[in-house]
Amino acid sequence: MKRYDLIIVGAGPSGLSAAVEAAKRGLKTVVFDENEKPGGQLFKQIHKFFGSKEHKAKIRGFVIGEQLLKEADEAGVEVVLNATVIGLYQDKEVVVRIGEAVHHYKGDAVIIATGASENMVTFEGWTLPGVIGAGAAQTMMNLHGVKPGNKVLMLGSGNVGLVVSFQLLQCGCEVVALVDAAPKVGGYGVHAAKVARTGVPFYLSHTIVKAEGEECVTGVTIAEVDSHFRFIPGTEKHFDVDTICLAVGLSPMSQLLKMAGCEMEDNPKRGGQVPVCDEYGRTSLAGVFVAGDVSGIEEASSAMIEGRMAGIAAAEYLGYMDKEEMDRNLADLDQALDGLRQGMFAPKNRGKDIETTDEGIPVSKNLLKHGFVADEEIERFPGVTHAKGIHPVMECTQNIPCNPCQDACPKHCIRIGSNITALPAVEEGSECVGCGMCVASCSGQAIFLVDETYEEGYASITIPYEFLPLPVVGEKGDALGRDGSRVCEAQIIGVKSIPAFDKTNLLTMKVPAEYAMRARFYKKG
Amino acid sequence: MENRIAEHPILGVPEKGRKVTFTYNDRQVEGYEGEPIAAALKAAGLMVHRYTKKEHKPRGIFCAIGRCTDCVMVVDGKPNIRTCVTPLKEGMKVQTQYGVSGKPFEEQ
Amino acid sequence: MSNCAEVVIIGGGIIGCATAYYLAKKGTSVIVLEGSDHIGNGGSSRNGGGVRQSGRDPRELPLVMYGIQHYWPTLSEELEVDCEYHQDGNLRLGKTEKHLQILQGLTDRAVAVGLDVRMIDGDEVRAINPYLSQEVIGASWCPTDGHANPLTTTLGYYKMARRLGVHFITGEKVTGLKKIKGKLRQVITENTVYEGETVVLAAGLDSRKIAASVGIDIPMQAAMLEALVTEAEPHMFDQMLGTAEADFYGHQTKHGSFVFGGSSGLEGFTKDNGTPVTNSLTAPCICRGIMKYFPILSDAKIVRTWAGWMDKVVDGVPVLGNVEEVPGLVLACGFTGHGFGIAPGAASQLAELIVDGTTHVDLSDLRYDRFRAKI
Amino acid sequence: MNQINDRSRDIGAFVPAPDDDMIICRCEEITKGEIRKAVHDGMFTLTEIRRYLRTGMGLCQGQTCAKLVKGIVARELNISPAQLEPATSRVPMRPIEMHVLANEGKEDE
Repeated sequence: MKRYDLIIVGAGPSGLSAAVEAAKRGLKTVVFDENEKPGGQLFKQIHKFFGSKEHKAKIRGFVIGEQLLKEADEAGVEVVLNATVIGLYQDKEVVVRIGEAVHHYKGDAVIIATGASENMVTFEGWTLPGVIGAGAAQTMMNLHGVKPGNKVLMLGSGNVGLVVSFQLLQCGCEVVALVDAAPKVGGYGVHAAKVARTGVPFYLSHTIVKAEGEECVTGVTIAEVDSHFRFIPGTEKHFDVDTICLAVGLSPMSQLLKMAGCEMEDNPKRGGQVPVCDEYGRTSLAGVFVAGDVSGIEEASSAMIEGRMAGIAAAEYLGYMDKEEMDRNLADLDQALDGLRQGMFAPKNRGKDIETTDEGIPVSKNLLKHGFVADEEIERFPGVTHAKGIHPVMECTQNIPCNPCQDACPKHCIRIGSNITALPAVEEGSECVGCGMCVASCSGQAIFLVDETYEEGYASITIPYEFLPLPVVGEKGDALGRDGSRVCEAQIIGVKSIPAFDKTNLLTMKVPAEYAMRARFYKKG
Repeated sequence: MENRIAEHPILGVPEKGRKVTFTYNDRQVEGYEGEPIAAALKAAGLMVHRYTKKEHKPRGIFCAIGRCTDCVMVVDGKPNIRTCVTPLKEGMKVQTQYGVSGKPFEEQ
Repeated sequence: MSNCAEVVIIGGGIIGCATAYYLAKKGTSVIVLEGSDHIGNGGSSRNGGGVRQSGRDPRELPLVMYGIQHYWPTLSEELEVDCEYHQDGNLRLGKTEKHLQILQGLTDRAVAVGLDVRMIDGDEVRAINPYLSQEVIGASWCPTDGHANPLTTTLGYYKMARRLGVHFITGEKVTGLKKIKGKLRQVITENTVYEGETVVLAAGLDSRKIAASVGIDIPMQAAMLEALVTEAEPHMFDQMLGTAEADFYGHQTKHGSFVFGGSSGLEGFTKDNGTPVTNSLTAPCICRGIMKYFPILSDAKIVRTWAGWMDKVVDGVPVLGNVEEVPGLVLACGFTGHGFGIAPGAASQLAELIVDGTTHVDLSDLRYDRFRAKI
Repeated sequence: MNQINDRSRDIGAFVPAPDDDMIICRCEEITKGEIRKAVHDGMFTLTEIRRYLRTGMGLCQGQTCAKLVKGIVARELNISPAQLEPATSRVPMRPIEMHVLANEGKEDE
């Protein structure tokens, strides 16, 4: 039987990362993936990632995917696509369907990096065509260039629901509402804010009563729920939609491990049925490792680090490095992973009610309830200041592990400090030149350049803009507030798109001065 | 094809294979070679892939990655083909699936 | 709840559940102890669903015939569950002259016990089942054989027995038996002790170890069997199928899927890691076997494969009935991979034996003390 | 891991609910009411539910409904879903045509 040092199942962020580390140490490594294209979900992630440099922050997911593939290729990893692993048998035998045959392989070590599958919820009509998973929407629009629908209702306010809503808007769909049964927005506030400011209404403490339609979805009714998630009669709201998108969480896809006889546990904190494993992915079966979402739902950024860890642990297991070297390698990765697992959304804070930021500032209640920071709340955050002339306004109000803005400014106007989750603040005495690098580098699209004294009676506001068609200088339209409602007329006075912005265009609009701190989006009139 | 994204602000103009024609039941439909059958149907606004065996209810795309198997259809005479992961080819014969058959229930 | 009952049954498979049901119907109080977490977790849920007389050893044939005459046809109504029983015959297929000789031998022995079974040629076979390939040159044909759904049947017996007040406890592993004043009385588990006037040992393979605690040995050992199921297909045929060489056996279910069991030839020596784990070589081998007989199924998709340990007795038939040396002990084990179809017959007779002291079918050929050296 | 499970313990009577006709297992079209009734018929484990009703036995092999069924059964038994062991995962992880499974690749391929 053909034998490899290391067989990896899944060519997503964690699997490829593991392969790179292992192959670099000399392990004969193969990666099997059932999909036609490698990279897993990275190729559907078109937004810029959070984190810091070592986490590939401000790089778009699909670009990270391309980089990983190149790394794997250079390290000599064999990546086999359209290769469906149908079973993990005794003695680490992996049976793979490739084309019209099944092949048997043995690995001295095996890393399972199969990722996650989507959770679903039930409601009347949930089986109708037009009710789809958020992953399906991403696949259709970002991989196949097909709009998932024209009028869409999104259920789920976690990061997936928020990010996919934004992607739907980007490909030209109308998102009629973002709904979640929870009383608070589950995902990052900045993701919510960039959706809300385009005019998408958020309905927290609401869920779907029924999908309507005979042959396919033609409408949806939602209603408010009480604290026990029971519908409150009389609160029903109807929307005409052709698509209902479900983004209600992920579950580890751990079936191969269960089949192989790994000790498993049901761990709600990790998203469901997961193998019992240590921090480097070692399972109860000697030589079988796990990495990424299959061992607990997190972000692609952490999956990549976990993958590297498992790759290194496998190299040590097979004698390709000694324990000392492994410990040294792992220590660096530990630190990187730890960096990502900080802040309000850290795994340890899941389910907790956080009232104030690390800086002691009360969090925005409006952001949690409606998806945007209210005008009267915004001024209390350290990134929001007033200055003469052009200056950055950073509407970053939650402690999340992300700091590209700090490095983006050539004039060092922005300070986060060594604590990656600290809120960005304006460095006193620094001088903004209005280059816009911070605006384009902010993965949360939460930085704006504001010149409150642009012209007599007028302010200029530079916003990140990732939609088509791109407005042209001189055109007039509406400036929208953080809540997506019209605040005033706006005129486009600048459109800037340079390669360094990586497709985040900078739109500068002129608005009456009194709206300088309220206008945050532009809509063609 | 109104459901196609002509140009995407981040991804640009989608890369597609050559244009091909296939049949959906008795109808000629255009799509691009190599894309999933389901994507071509979706682009053409065709939502119903099959009717279920017990309750005869319509189903369509649900997960789009080959897991849920809701999007199965009869393709070139074979039932239960996951259209979301089956590449489109010129001249393919794609039929609505009724239960496990290409024949409507009243003819089964 | 009390740890005492008139009868304690060890093993919550179809034999245990069905015996409990027939006992409860006679008004007997019963406790059923199942070592695993699930009812019917051994062969009861892992077999191919055959309800078959042909091909059986003449010693157990009367028992299965009794069940087919008296219980199977009305079992769905009785258990209030769809047992999916089909009595549409069994074809045991042959492709070579040697196969036909094997089939002839089996047929002759069954006819001698009064079973309606006969040899038919290839064309007759295809008249019954037009999907079979031309390679098939003959078969034994038993029109009163059939198949059923082992999952719903087993759980149906459980459901009805439970409804009649039988006390089931799962996850209760029996470690031994104990005689009190010369009569078997106690069943000792990892957690507690149960008491009964009669103890029925229906724990499949585990029965050997348990029986050893009262000095009884049943010469049986583990052998692994595997099976697979396809996606639903349009309805094709209703017969139960087997082959002379046992390449595969199975049927199309009501659901439309095909359930086939089979072997790779390696299972006699399968590594035992404690749980039934499929061997990577077996399912492909079963598929190749099936495709020779049914080329039309080559595009059918396999959705699941599974394995199970069978309790294989040295002479291939179960051990049933009282043990005089250990008064109070009733054995019901060693069904050797064909315990499903025979279960209603066997269980009903055990219930008669325990309550009435006599049975409609003579069980004496299946006694525990039948085993002899070859010379 | 085996756990003592008394199948005669009182879980209350089956009470019909308005959403009993909601499809839970999309492949096999099994409803919430059928699942809840099965629990009251004694099917206390996900494996038994699966064998009794066919939930998760269809084409997708429970990829979509496993967690939903688990939640329903747990609620009916008044226990936490984490206490219910999921049904066994079995080969193949994706449906595979008989002629493909039968065709074992050669070593050098």
